[in-house]
Amino acid sequence: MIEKAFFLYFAFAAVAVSIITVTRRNVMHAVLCMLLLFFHLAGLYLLLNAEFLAAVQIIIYAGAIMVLFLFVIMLLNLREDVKKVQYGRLWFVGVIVVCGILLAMAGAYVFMVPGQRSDWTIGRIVAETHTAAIGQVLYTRYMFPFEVVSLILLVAVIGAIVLAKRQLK
Amino acid sequence: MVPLNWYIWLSAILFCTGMFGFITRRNLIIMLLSVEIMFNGVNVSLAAFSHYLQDAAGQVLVFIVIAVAAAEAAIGLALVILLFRHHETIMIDEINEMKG
Amino acid sequence: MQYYVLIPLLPLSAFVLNILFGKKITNIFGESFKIGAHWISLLGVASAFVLSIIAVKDVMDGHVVNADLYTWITSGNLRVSIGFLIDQLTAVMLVVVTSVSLLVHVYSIGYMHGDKGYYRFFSFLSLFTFSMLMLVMANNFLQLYFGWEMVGLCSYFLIGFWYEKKSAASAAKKAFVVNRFGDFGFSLGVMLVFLTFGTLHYADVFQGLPGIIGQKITVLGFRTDLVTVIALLLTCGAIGKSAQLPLHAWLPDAMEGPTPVSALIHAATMVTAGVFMIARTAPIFNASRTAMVCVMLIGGCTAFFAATIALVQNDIKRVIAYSTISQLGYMFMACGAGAYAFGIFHLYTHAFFKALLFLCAGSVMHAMQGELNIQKMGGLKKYMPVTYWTMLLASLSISGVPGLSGFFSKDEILLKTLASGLPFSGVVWVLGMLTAFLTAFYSFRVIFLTFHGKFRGHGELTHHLHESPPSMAFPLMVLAVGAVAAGFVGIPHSLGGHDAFARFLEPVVGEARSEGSVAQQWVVMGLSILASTAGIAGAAYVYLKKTDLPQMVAESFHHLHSLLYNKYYVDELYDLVVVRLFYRISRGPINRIVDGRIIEGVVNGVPSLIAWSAARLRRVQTGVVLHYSLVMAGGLFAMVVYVLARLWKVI
Amino acid sequence: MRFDYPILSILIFLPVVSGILLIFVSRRFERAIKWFALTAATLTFLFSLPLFMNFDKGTSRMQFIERHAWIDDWGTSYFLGVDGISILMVLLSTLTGILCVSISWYSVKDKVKEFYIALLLVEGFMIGVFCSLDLFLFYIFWEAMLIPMYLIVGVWGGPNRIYAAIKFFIYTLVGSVLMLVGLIVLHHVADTFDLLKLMNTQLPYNLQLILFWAFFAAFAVKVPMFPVHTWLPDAHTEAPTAGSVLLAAILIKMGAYGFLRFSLPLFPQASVAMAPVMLVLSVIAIVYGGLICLAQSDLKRLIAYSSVSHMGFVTLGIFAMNGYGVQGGLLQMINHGVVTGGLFLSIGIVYERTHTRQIADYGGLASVMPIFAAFFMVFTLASIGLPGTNGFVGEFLVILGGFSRNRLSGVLAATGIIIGAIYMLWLYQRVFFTSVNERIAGLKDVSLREGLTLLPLLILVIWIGVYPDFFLSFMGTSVNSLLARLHQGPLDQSNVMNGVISGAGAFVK
Repeated sequence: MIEKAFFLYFAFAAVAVSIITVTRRNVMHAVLCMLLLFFHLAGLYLLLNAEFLAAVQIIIYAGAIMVLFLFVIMLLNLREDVKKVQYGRLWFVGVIVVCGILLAMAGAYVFMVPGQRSDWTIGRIVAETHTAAIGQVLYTRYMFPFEVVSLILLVAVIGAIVLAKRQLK
Repeated sequence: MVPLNWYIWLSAILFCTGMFGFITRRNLIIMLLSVEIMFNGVNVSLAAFSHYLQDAAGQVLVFIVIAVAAAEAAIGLALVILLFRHHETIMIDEINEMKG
Repeated sequence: MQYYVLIPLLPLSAFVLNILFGKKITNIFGESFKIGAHWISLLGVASAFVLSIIAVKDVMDGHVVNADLYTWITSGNLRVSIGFLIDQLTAVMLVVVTSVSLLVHVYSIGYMHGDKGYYRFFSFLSLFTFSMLMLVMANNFLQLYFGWEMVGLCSYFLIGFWYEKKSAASAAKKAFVVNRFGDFGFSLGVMLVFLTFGTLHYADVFQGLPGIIGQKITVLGFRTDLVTVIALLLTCGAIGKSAQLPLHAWLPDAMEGPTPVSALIHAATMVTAGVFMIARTAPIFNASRTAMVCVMLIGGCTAFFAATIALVQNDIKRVIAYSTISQLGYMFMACGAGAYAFGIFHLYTHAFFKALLFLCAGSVMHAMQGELNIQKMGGLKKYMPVTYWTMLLASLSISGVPGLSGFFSKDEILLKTLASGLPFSGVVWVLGMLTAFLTAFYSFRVIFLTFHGKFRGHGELTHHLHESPPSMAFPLMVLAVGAVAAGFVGIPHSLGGHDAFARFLEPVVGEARSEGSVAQQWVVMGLSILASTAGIAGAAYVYLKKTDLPQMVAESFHHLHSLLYNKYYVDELYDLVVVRLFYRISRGPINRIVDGRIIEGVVNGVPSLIAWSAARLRRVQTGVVLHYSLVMAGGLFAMVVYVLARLWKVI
Repeated sequence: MRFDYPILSILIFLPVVSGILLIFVSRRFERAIKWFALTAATLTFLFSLPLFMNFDKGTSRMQFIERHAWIDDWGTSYFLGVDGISILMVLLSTLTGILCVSISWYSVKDKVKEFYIALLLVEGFMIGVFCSLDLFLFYIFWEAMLIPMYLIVGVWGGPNRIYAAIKFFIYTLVGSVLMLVGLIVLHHVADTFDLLKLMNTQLPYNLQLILFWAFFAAFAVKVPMFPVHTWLPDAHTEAPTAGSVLLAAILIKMGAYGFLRFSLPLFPQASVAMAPVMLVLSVIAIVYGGLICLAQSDLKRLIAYSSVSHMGFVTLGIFAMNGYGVQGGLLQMINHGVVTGGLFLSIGIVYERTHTRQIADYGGLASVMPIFAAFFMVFTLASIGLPGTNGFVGEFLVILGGFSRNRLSGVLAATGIIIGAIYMLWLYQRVFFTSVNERIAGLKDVSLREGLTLLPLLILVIWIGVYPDFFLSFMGTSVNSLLARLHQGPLDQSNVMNGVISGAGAFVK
């Protein structure tokens, strides 16, 4: 029961915060709301017994990505843009499409059949510790995607520097 | 015990919120934020499935998604800076150099 | 190798030598020293003439030659060779061609003197002689066709000899093209002959002929007699070459060429090729009554038609040209009536007096500085006696005055036509009689207007009037002898002769359909003498006594006169119906619409359609990210719905 | 007949390799480049002579065969050979090569090196087309030849050359692509590209129909047959002289050759069934091409349209499907190459002096350039099919073939002779006769080089006209075996329309 209460709190807060995020005129406000969203999601991960993910969520999303956003926003002078109309001319079409997708997803849940359970029971995770459990899977079965991700990050690092650098000699 | 459905509904709503922002907002940074929201919506469902199906793979995927999101944010923001330098704006529909 | 191979070969080598080296020869020896290009041609033609005489002698001794030289075309069953057939018919033609050609060569030495195309003229004359000899010596249809077209080509070259003159160039083209219309039928006829008989050699064709009489063929949906179709197709070619109705229009225009050419090609030899061909293929025509009647009718109508036009023309050469058409009509009449031998007889006598008429006209032109209008001549008798007397003889001969060669041949034609018993033979005979009268009239109209009375031309010209040089006068005299005496080889029985000419040709062309009764013979002879004397007397009365009468008649019968003067407006009709129509169709519907609009429209339309739709399609690429994202979301929606729909079906 | 050296490969690759070698020569040595190209072309011609001498006329089998493994997995090999159908075309190609080099001696002034490279490449590839007995190899040569030809028209052509070149390229490419599809289908069914093996494969009738039309697309465009002819006037008009000559003499023959070499033997029943359609198209081409000539004011354009008419005779002969027709068609291919090649060479000679192709700018040329006028006259006469010239023999046989196949087609084709005489003589009159147009007064007559360029063609005109048996004897046996193959299958001529419909239906499927 208490779990449900926590879930409901986190869930409604996350939804509210995300709606606030996408509707802010001021980008700075949006980013700060986004931070809140991340914390609430981290809470949800805790509810799901994924404490390592919760930590990663806070460290990487809140700590790294949002900071990157903040830096960029401060780097730019957005005063003019803030005064402009914030929504595209076809915003109502967007709303319709989004509602449609939501409905479609709702329809999809009708047919949802959970798959077979695997062998990573809570007990086993607790026994091996959560981090070790993820590590075991990540570095064995998902070795190749892991390597690919590392490459993507490398590309992103270099790409970001190349793009944002003022002049290339 | 929280039912799996609740997580999935949450995931769907978050995803759609992000998509709404992505489609309707003109501000490029907000659009990037919206994309992050969509990522997170997906992450929620991945984590939930992982928990309910007792499979660590779901969490590994979340992990990978976070890494990709980071890369995306880095490149996206670099592009924002570049665009702003050229056009003095990040209102995306004012920039239509790719018009055919 | 037999000597007869040399007969065409010598003129050919003369042509080759002349065309390649003629200019150099002329340049080396110069104009003053008269060893010009003509000696080569003259030598070639003269030796051909001598060899022809030998050939005639051989034929008379009964040596008919039919030999192949080499195989020309082989394809499947088709085997065509270049070969020679020298029989009685060919022998006659050989003599006519080589002798007239030789005399015209001699004449041209004086006539063409000083022309810058001197060597060219002689080389073409030689080429013509070669081609004509190939035509008459052919032993198969295709070689005949070869000669047929080659003489047409030479005619083209020689009509257009003074090509700087636009009229000459046009006349040359007209002659060739009109002939092509005839050749169209002729070539189809040759093909039909091959497909019917499987061979093109005369001998084999005639041998196979009895087997196909009565066979039918479908032409444009009609079932008709096969032999008739073949004969009529061959007639097409003959009509074109011999300038019969309705393809006669080219011959008067052909007078743009130098006069010796008119004499040789457009009077004596080439135009008679049609008659020769009909005589050569006589067995085919004999097998088809319809074709014979057609030929006879065409001949009769043409003879009369051309004679009426000749009455009012003022151009001396054109009068003679129409007279040629008219006389060719007689020959057609004879062939149509089945009296091939007499057609050829008339061809043979006509060659002499018509060549003579033309050469005399050339002589007159020479003196008149190129003036052709007989209204501006007159009284030339005293200036050029040789020309006058020879031309008078020729005119008497053509008018059919008894004792001269024209009389014998024409009289026989009229008789045989009447006696043939074919349908319409009576009508044709009447036309022939009328034509005889008209012929005498217009021939003497020319004589009287040109040589009698007072000189009506430009005063200065009188100083230039003189008799032609010996090289021109000599051929005139030789031909005059021919015009008088050539007919003696064919004096009919009724006048105590033996009809030797027809007997000679009998092995080739057969006998005439009917000799005609004795009464018919005398009636026809009397009437034709009457017609010719009436014509001459009429002309004398009108043009010597009452010189203002022609003017009056022309005015009172204004419409008729202008109709005749404008040659029944045939040229204008052809211009309107054929020439204009061709160009109209070509320029308008075909060039502009079908090719320009429809085909090019499709060809250029496809790319421009693509370009057009691309221009429309590119607008989709707005460059606005929001639109793209919207489309992406829409796509996602569609995909989800699709998956759901599939799931729905499964469950 | 086999040689101990690969003569066909030498013929193909001598020009090609020479062209490639020229790339490494500095463009400063213009004279050397020209002489090199002339030598290469002459050598090729000389090498083709032994082919001529040693050809065995008594057999219809392929001769001088060369076969080497190439791409075994695809069932394709490097397979060359000639028979009576192709040998004369090979010879004509080698001869034309020399003439093209010679005629461009002074008229091509810029990018000389590149021009001769392109010329030599075209020559080699063309010979390759005529020698290939492997469909894949054939297709490669067929397409490869297009590229240098495109460049010749597009780079050295007249003012509107880009349009003409692109039109030419796209037209032929569209046709070729359909043929490629046909090739792939054929390979899929028979599992080989080897022509001789394919000839022994009996294909189902409906498939034959589809393939026939696919190949037809490529060949008809090249010929060019009636509705797809409009690239020809543009390409001919804009191409430089050598380009026009190559187009007229060789390139458009490849279409007709393709019909004979591939369509007829590989799809015999379909060819027989479709022959009436082809006959109709041919007759239309003859009459239509002739009539449209009357409306032309441009010398080269007129000759180009006359090519449409003359090639109509060729296809008429081929699809008459009897000995006279096919032999006549083949001979007419040679004739048209010689005559139209000669006409284009002549026009090139005079264009070099006047730089105008408008007929109205000429007049009285016979007084100014008499020797040239004589040359042109002979080609004109050959073009209108005067007996004694080569044009007559070909046209006569074709019309005879058409006439014996279907009387009406023969009659209509014969009208082409009348029309031909009208437009050619009218052209000759306007250009050479009447008084001298001041624009052309004082032009020099043909030089020795130009005379020597025209002379071989002149000799051929007379030679074929007077003694065509020499050339006909090359083809006889091959043509007979082709026809025997064609008529062995069940003839079902009544069902033509059904054939068309089912063929179209099969396309849709």
